[in-house]
Amino acid sequence: MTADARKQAAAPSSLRLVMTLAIAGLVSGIAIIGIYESTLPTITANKARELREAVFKVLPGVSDMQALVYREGRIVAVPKPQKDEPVVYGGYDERGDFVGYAMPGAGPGFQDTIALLYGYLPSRQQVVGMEILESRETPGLGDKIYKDADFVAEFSALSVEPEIVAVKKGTSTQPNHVDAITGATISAKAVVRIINETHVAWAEQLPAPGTEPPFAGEPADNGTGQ
Amino acid sequence: MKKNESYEEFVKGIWRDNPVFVQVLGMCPMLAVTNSAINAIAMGMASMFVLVGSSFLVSVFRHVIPKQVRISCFIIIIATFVTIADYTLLALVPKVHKELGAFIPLIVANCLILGRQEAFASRYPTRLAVMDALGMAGGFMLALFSLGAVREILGDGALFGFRLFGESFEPWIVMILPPGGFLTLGVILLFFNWFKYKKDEFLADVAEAERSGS
Amino acid sequence: MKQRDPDLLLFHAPLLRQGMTTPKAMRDVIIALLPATGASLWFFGLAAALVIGSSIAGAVLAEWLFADRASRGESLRDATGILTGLLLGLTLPPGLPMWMAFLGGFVGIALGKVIWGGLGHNLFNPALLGRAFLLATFPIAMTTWVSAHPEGGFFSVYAGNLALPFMQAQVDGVTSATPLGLLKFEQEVTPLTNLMFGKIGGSLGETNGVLLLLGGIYLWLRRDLDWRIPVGILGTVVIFSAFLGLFDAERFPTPLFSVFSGGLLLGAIYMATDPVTSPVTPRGAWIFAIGTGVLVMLIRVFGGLPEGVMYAILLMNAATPLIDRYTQPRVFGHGIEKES
Amino acid sequence: MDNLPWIFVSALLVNNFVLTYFLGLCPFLGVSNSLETSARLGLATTFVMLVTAVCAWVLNTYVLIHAPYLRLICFIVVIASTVQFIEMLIKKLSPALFRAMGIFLPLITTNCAILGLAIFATNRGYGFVEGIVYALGAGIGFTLALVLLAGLREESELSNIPKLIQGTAMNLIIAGVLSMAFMGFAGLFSSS
Repeated sequence: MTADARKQAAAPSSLRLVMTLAIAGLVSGIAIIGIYESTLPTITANKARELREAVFKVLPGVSDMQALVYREGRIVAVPKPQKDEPVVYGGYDERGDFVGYAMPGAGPGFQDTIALLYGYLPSRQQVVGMEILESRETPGLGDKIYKDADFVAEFSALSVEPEIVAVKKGTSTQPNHVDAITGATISAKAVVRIINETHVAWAEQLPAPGTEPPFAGEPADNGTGQ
Repeated sequence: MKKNESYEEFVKGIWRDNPVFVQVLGMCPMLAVTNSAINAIAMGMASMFVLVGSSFLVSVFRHVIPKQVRISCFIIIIATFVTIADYTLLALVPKVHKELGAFIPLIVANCLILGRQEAFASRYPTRLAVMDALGMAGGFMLALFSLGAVREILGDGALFGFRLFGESFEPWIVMILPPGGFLTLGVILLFFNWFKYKKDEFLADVAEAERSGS
Repeated sequence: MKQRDPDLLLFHAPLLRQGMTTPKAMRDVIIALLPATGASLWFFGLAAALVIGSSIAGAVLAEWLFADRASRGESLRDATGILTGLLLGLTLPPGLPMWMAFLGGFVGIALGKVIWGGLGHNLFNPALLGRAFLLATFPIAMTTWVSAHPEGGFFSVYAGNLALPFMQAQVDGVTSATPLGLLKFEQEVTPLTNLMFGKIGGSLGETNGVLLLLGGIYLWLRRDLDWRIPVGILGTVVIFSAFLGLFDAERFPTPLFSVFSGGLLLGAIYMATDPVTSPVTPRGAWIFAIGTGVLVMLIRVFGGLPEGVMYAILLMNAATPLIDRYTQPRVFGHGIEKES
Repeated sequence: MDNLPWIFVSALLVNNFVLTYFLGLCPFLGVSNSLETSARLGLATTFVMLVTAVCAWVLNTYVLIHAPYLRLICFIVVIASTVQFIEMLIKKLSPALFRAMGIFLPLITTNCAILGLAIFATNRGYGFVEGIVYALGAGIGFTLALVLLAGLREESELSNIPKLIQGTAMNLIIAGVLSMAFMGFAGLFSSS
């Protein structure tokens, strides 16, 4: 209560209190907007570069990409997808011909959500590359889903019809079989499940092979063009 | 005398009043990001930037800010610095930012930072406030680093990514997992207690000897 | 720290069950475990002796190092350190490097017992704490199961056993998954007779269910054991499995498979019954047992790991103070008691 | 993309806020000396988490989509004022509840678990229902960890723990063991 008494003694007007807060808020707002604006180009460029690198990694032979979304019953190229809108990336070769899709997927893993990107060739119904974007799987075990080159290589020519199956290491016989990781079966199966689920989710929406949207001619939303 | 005073403010945070080992503050970022030495240092730097920056501002404006709204003002100041740190790290070192993830915004909720504003920066001249903030942040960094180093050395057989023991070292994976954070800090605190206990014992012995001597 | 603790028994729960903390009870448990230990030697040869010996050595060394001068040696006489080491050893895979087994015993006693003030005060079962630490620390070595009957007879050891301290274990040529792992990851069911008599991959002590049961009966006859806990755990597991079997007999394990696979018998009879870390009242013991059984099945069937006995018991150890509180009607918990 | 049961179990057990994300450690280490207090603080926190999840969703959907850089400041201001508001509301509506819960509310403002919840839910792009389920799981998980620790601490106070270890060091080691035991839940319901 002594603190109250002291406050009473100095009691500044409520106008002054509001003014102080308002000025603090204003200055803080200006500072935040300043730093946001000045770092935004670098951040978006970084993100776009990371995305491009990932897409090029999972889709061999691709030199350009654009974002594709499903709107009004068909897949269209958009410069900037809306927030929360499901998106895939179309990969195009040097002549601007369509090569395949890079499809992002996510789902629960052993420890936490696993987010990944995989390359898909609709003409061959094959997965041709896979990259883990985010995971908190156990170091030394579950993290082999991206640290074990052999496991990642399993996804370089993999049929998705019928769905991918993870089998015990060394027993894969079919084109849709993946050798699971010894000791980290759950993580390996999670990767497979995420790809299967993503594939099923998009299967109906992707256009027939050969009718993919052409490359729009300008770089997709990669931040460099602002 | 003046010089000693600010030196004193600096040193107390590093050792005697170490925010983590002695005052047990700021535990959340402490444990969450110390699975490697580099993450620990990055978190320490970000916290130091926020703490020193806000201490400076709070101290400069300590006569201007009315008591009634001081906490709100402190929080606005701290949150601003944290946002600046967040975006700067994201722009300059995206890899580190990804590792630290959501724990950079959580610096705001680090009780150490708000605590220093309330207990020190809002009452003392700017020079002392900055020295105090530097000392506290240095102590925090020291704690983060020692925890991060121990966890990375045992958990990964490396320090700052350099392998220390050769390829066939068997890493203690638990150390970079959450339980390892709790256990390592628990054991470090244990050593601190033991050290204090021994020191007290030693001082008591010395006092005893002096008394019997005189 | 300086005073001995003669008042050890004056204020702690084990008081209610007399005889449980004496060397006699410890020796009984060790005797009860001898057949199973013998079986592990039979199946895995010298390797079993090396692993169990190392974990006992680690446990005893920790006891010795951290005991204060006055009570040093006491714990060796009452054999608790040896028992912890033996129990831990029986839960380890046969091909584990000796240094890891040693570390497990050491950590189990240091973190599981010494820091709580020694015998009768630990909050968690020290052997299981040591194992949980090892499993979190060396997940690969701790889940690499070598086949029983090493090629070269009794005196051959696995390459992994002899790994230098802090160095990786060499991987042995022939590995075999545990029955639970086979069921979970390959949908392969192991025949029951193999489960009961030990022709399976698994930890040293869990391969021969029948001998573990015999030891349990011996302990029960000697009144060293609260029968409610093993009966409650096994009963819950049987009912849970039978219930799941109603839905999908193919996918879920049968009740007998559940009982004889993994470390359930070892855990239910020898670890969950540790009087210090389980509830004191009969009703508390039932709650504890049912909780453990449910957690075991939850982790085995719905979790990411094939086996969950160790985690189930540790979690129920953590809940034991709460159970104790709410099962002592006079002190606390009106109304809440009906929940059980 | 994440299913609701998994979100709940994940926040409750597999990725328990206290034991794997180290959020809310101040109350976890500070208040957990009594079972009763812990349970109440846990419930109060759960309640505030639910309200925060709703607020975070509203902010994310209507405000921050235009000004993402204001996220942190908005969250903090909203959490602090919500807690104040709830405090006043409870005081008016139910003095009994206020006596039971009220003193903990100011404590919750500085609990990083609340801010963490808002940030994590945003980062994961949770919608309204997902956010609520996440908050419920996180809150109950926080309460569970708090109550377990409180029980163990009360138990250990009855024994003669060496002086060296008493206090924070011991609490951290108990928390470490709990965290290790919770590792058993990894992968729970993730494959269903």
